[in-house]
Amino acid sequence: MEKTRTYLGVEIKRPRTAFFELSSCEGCQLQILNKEASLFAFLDLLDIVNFREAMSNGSNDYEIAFVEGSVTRADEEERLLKIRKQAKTLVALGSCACFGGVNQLKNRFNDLEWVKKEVYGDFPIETQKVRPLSDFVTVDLSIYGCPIKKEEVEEIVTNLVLGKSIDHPRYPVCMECTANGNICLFKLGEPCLGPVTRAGCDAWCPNNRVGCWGCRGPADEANFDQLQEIMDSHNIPRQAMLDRLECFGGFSSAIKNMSE
Amino acid sequence: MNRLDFVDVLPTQQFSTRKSDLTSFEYSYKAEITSVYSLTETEKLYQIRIIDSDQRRQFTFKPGQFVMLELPGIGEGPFSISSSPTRHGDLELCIRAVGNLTKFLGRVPRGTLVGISGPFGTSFPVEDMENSDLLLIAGGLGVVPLRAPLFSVLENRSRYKQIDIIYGARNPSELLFTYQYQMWRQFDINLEIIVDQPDAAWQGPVGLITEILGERIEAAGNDLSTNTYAIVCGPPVMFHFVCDMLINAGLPMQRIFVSLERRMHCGRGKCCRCNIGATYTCLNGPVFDYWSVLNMKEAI
Amino acid sequence: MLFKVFPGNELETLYDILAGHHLVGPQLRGTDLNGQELFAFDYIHSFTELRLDFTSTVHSLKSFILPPRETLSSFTLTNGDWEKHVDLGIYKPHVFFGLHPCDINGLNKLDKVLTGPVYPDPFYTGKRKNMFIIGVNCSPQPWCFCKSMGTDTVLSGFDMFLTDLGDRYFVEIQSAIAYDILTELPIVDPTEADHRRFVELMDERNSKFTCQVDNSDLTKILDLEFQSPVWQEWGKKCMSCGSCASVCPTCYCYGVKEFVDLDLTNATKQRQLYSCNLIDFAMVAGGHNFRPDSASRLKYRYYHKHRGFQEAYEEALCVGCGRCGQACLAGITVPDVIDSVRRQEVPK
Amino acid sequence: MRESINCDIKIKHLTRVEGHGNIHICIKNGQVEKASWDVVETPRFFEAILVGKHWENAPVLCGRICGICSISHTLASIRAIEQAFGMVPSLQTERLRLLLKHMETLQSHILHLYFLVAPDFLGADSVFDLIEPHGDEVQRAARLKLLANDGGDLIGGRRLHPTRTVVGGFTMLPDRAKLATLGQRLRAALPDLNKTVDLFGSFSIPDFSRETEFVSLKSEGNYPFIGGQLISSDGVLKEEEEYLAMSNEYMVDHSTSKWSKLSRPSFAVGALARVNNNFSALHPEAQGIADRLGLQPVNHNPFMNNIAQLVECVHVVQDSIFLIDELLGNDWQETRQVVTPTAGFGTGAVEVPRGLLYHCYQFDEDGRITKADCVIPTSQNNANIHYDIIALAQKLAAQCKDDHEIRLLAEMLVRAYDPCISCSVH
Ligand SMILES: Cc1cc2nc3c(=O)[nH]c(=O)nc-3n(C[C@H](O)[C@H](O)[C@H](O)COP(=O)(O)OP(=O)(O)OC[C@H]3O[C@@H](n4cnc5c(N)ncnc54)[C@H](O)[C@@H]3O)c2cc1C
Ligand code: SF4
Ligand code: SF4
Ligand code: SF4
Repeated sequence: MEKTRTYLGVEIKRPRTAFFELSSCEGCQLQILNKEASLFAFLDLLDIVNFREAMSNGSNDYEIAFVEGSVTRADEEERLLKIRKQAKTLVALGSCACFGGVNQLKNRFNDLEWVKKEVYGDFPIETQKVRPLSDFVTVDLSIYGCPIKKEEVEEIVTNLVLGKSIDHPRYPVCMECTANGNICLFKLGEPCLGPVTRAGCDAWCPNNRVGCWGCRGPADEANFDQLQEIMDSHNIPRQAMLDRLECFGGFSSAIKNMSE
Repeated sequence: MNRLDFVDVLPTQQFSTRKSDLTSFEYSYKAEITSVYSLTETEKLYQIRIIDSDQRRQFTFKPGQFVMLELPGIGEGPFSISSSPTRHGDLELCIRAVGNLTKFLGRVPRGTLVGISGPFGTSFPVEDMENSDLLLIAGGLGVVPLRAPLFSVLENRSRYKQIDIIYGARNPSELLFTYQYQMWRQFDINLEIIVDQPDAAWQGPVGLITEILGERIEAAGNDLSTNTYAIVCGPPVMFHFVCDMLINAGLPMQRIFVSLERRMHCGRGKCCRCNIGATYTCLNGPVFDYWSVLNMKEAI
Repeated sequence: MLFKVFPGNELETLYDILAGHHLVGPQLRGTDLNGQELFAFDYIHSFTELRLDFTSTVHSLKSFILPPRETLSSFTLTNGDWEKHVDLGIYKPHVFFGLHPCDINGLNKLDKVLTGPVYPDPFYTGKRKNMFIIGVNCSPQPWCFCKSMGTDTVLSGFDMFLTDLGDRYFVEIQSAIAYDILTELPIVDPTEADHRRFVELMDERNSKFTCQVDNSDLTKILDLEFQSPVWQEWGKKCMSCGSCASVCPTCYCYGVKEFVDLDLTNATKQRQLYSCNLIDFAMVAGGHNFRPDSASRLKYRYYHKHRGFQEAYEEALCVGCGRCGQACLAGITVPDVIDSVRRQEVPK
Repeated sequence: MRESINCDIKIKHLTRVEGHGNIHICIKNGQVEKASWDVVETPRFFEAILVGKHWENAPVLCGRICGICSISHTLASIRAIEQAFGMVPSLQTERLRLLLKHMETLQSHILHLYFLVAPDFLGADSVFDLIEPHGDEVQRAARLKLLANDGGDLIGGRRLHPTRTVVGGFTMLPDRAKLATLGQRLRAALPDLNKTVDLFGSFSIPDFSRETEFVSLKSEGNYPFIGGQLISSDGVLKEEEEYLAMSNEYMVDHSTSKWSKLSRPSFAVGALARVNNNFSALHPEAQGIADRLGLQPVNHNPFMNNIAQLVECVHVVQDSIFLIDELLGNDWQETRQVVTPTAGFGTGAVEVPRGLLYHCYQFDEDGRITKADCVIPTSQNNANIHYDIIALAQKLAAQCKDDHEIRLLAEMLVRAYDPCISCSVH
């Protein structure tokens, strides 16, 4: 039975929604099932017709597709194209889908054969360079984060259902971190990518006294030259900074520019 | 032990329109969208009526002022009042769907309740302009804030001398208020419309506003130094060209009025988003004379 | 103003009298890499937590009076109609125990904009009216340039102000409530020796200011140097992160966000403090950005604080606490910037 | 009843499990022609990714092996590093880590039992379909899960991919008042757990068993979760760093996940293995529940893994209450030790919700990883699942069950193992 709801006189439909996963830890889908206190209200907004991790007999008639994970094999590429064909709105869910995620760290080895051998020996295994969804299809909406933040997903989904525009913060994590009254981790001798990473996580890591690892990718105007200077002046090894920048894939083009 | 007494700043009064009153900050009039007309693909004209009759009677505004319109949970934004100041509390807003709030507004049906606060800002000094020639110059959506002073002037047509409206749009389909041109002309107004990208049916002039303005200035003997006022509304790029021409023709800067646009979150001189220096577009503007504009960095 | 003196060990009595209220004061938060203590204003639960000898807090006390996020109104929606509710979010007076002159001056400056005369902000005013402020004298830090801004002393905006004379406190009393509370302490009139000790201490403090800003003719210079290339240099450093505005006691810009609850029957409107350094600060509908590059935004921050505000209120919107410079990872400090604009040279 | 059955069941991307796996059962004239469990998940090559990375990257990266048991991966990674660098965590750190782990175990088991398993017993496709007819149960599951997740947030900073747990200790300690509240909430959750026991007690667990070797950590008085010796029900005993001799991974051609064997062609890890091997170390309450639900060591019915998880839920809640009391009984100590990297290797063996997990890293003198190995419980179980499927198919073929029932039971069997496939193909 479909309830029809309205908001300010505008009819609000429950969009038929599917969740899919490519190569990932499936943590972002798990986050969807978290925040139990509001889970039922959340589920009420969407008509979930396909969610393999949680349900059998999924349907392939959906309007919104949330796709978690990155593409690492030809069959995933095919699946993704199929999903794109069906979905009106394709949402990249989490950093793997948006940037390749931790998976793309294997791309840093030029020799894919070595990578295979290191893990599987001589056993034949199929894999390709890890790439984000946007390398293959048009992504209508990105939800950043490793993991995604349920609060943010709730807001985005509500806006999606209402037809409100979805604007990610353009500014870096520092803004949220300082707003939370944290003491900057650089003062405590820890590296942090807050100055260049897109906000929206409410400074999740710095709030816990852990420097940002940049899981949400770059802010709209990320000043990498200055970041490098800040790291240098705090005696943080270049490699430690690069480790963080390359961790989730969001900064791959920035790293390319930096090493040039 | 409680040594300190609690001071409540909002005692009992629920509503007030006095500018300096603390209660006026977050309070708004509830108003109903009584009709919606589509003017073009992206612009709609909304008639809005303040529900409470006392509030409606009290609501007065001056031409050029704006209101903050709020859709609960969706957004709030500044919109110029585009109707006659003599029609209390029955407002017309012409709104282009560009973003979150305005696109949602494009979907709401007649009868929807909205929040209105204001009026805010400075106005065009139409009384000062009496006994003079008027040049009303609008580009694109700029015709919207121009309509309120135009109504005021039309209602007192005899007090003004020659009135010219020069209105430019990108293409004929973007022209607003086409149904009113006839009526304006009946008031002995020179209405010149120019488009940049004509369609097959277009018969009028083609080009930029400045071309028509050039002709008009020429007709005035290249001298606007006496007895002319200009009101200029449009996108920031337009201001430079138009105002420079007017100044070159001798029109004193303090007789050129423009309406500026900025992002606004409060309309009350608090959020700082509309600031130019410490000048608030919402309090000290949106209507400025051109001298003030030149004195503000990055104003246009 | 009334001056009194009370014995140093009676401070705790003063604390005890006020402890029944929400009490905010300087607290130790940690130490930085160089072993320097870092302080924050926070709720105090016991007298020992209160560190009146603090250097300066990393963040200003803004979060208590102009919180980074604040709900302005909420809505309940039913069948096409809606009801708007406004809750100013103050329930109890707060005691602020241990504000430095710059902190109090910062509030006084905010008052100019936020408490009137046009559209006073009731959220701010409500909290402001319910503050009981105990000021305390400070010892200048290397980054403090309040003396240049004329905010090293404070004349109003507090209830009482303490100066530690060694074994006793010299107290300036500015409100009847403060006087009333102090009568529970063994207060006495200051003696001639107390006066001299006070003046000595003030001289000593004055001599400790090392950081300065030349403000003379600054409004004009800022205007004249609007196109100066130094701004580009600073712009290259700035990360557009907004930390400077976050920690600043006088920055008050904000943005508004509207939220709809998951059940679509409740909505809220929230303000979030913003910063003019953030990339989309001056973006308007249609995507036009009046200040698209970091240089123009950084310049705007100075322009607003040291020219625009000066023009409007005959004082700068800056108390010289140096917090923004301390918070800025790029090392952009007010004295350096202003100096560079004067000298047309950016320090390396 | 039919005389002899024919069927060809192919289940692609089995639902309500983590990751991607296929079941194939082909029966001709009552004879099982083929029965298999194939893991088709795409590998992500974590072991290669780690090579060349500085030690501090390992816990951050390895947590991302699995979203459900990210806390365990992080802890295993931390333990491997600490073992390599010769660090001994303080008692306080150990307690906090164990408490954090308990929160994950509780959340994972509850998620599995209610969201993934219960729909089968209640005849539904998903937990979403249970919301209306079984509102109480779903709400109860949500309550328990919320409690566990809140605990994870409080101690780890984040319920998945925790932030505060680092090599040497914690970056931040939980607020003491909140920790006390967590303790109260855990006590208050006991009735919900009892009702869960009632619910699962009312299900009829399929009658199937196949003699199996069970591998787990060895108890030293306490029910083991983090580090220690390795033991099997067939009598094998190894040290933590001899894990390779316990896991014996190898590749098979129909699976991207590795397989394992020990004394027999396959073995099992997980809740059932732990309960079987360390029954006496369970909290008495948990032992009582096990008795009530008919779980006695050594039990060889893989479907009883669900029950073993439930028994563990009771154990971890009881133990968490105890740990919180211990933590609150002492003042906070130093939170974090300084890390001094040295060349060498270290192993971290951790009992995670789905079984025994090993991380092992080799470091150079700068603390850079030169070789990494992660052995995941599900890959140790895969072979066992496979042989169980064969045995189950044979049994059902002999009983002439219909397609639908074979399909359902095969699915339920795999689900009972709670496989974490993306984890196993990391
Ligand atoms: C005095 C005054 C009078 C006005 N009068 C009228 C009028 O009569 N009619 C009229 O149609 N308009 C008028 N405007 C403009 C109108 O106020 C805006 O178009 C309207 O507020 C846009 O709101 P929105 O929510 O629809 O757009 P938004 O959603 O705010 O989007 C507008 C643009 O802003 C940008 N943007 C949005 N969100 C973000 C974000 N989070 N970060 C960065 N950038 C973002 C985008 O580029 C987008 O294109 C007036 C403005 C002023 C100041
Ligand atoms: S801790 Fe990180 S995010 Fe926070 S202010 Fe410092 S650099 Fe920015
Ligand atoms: S602080 Fe950085 S790494 Fe942490 S959640 Fe936010 S963006 Fe991701
Ligand atoms: S001046 Fe410094 S603190 Fe301010 S926005 Fe720029 S980099 Fe950030």
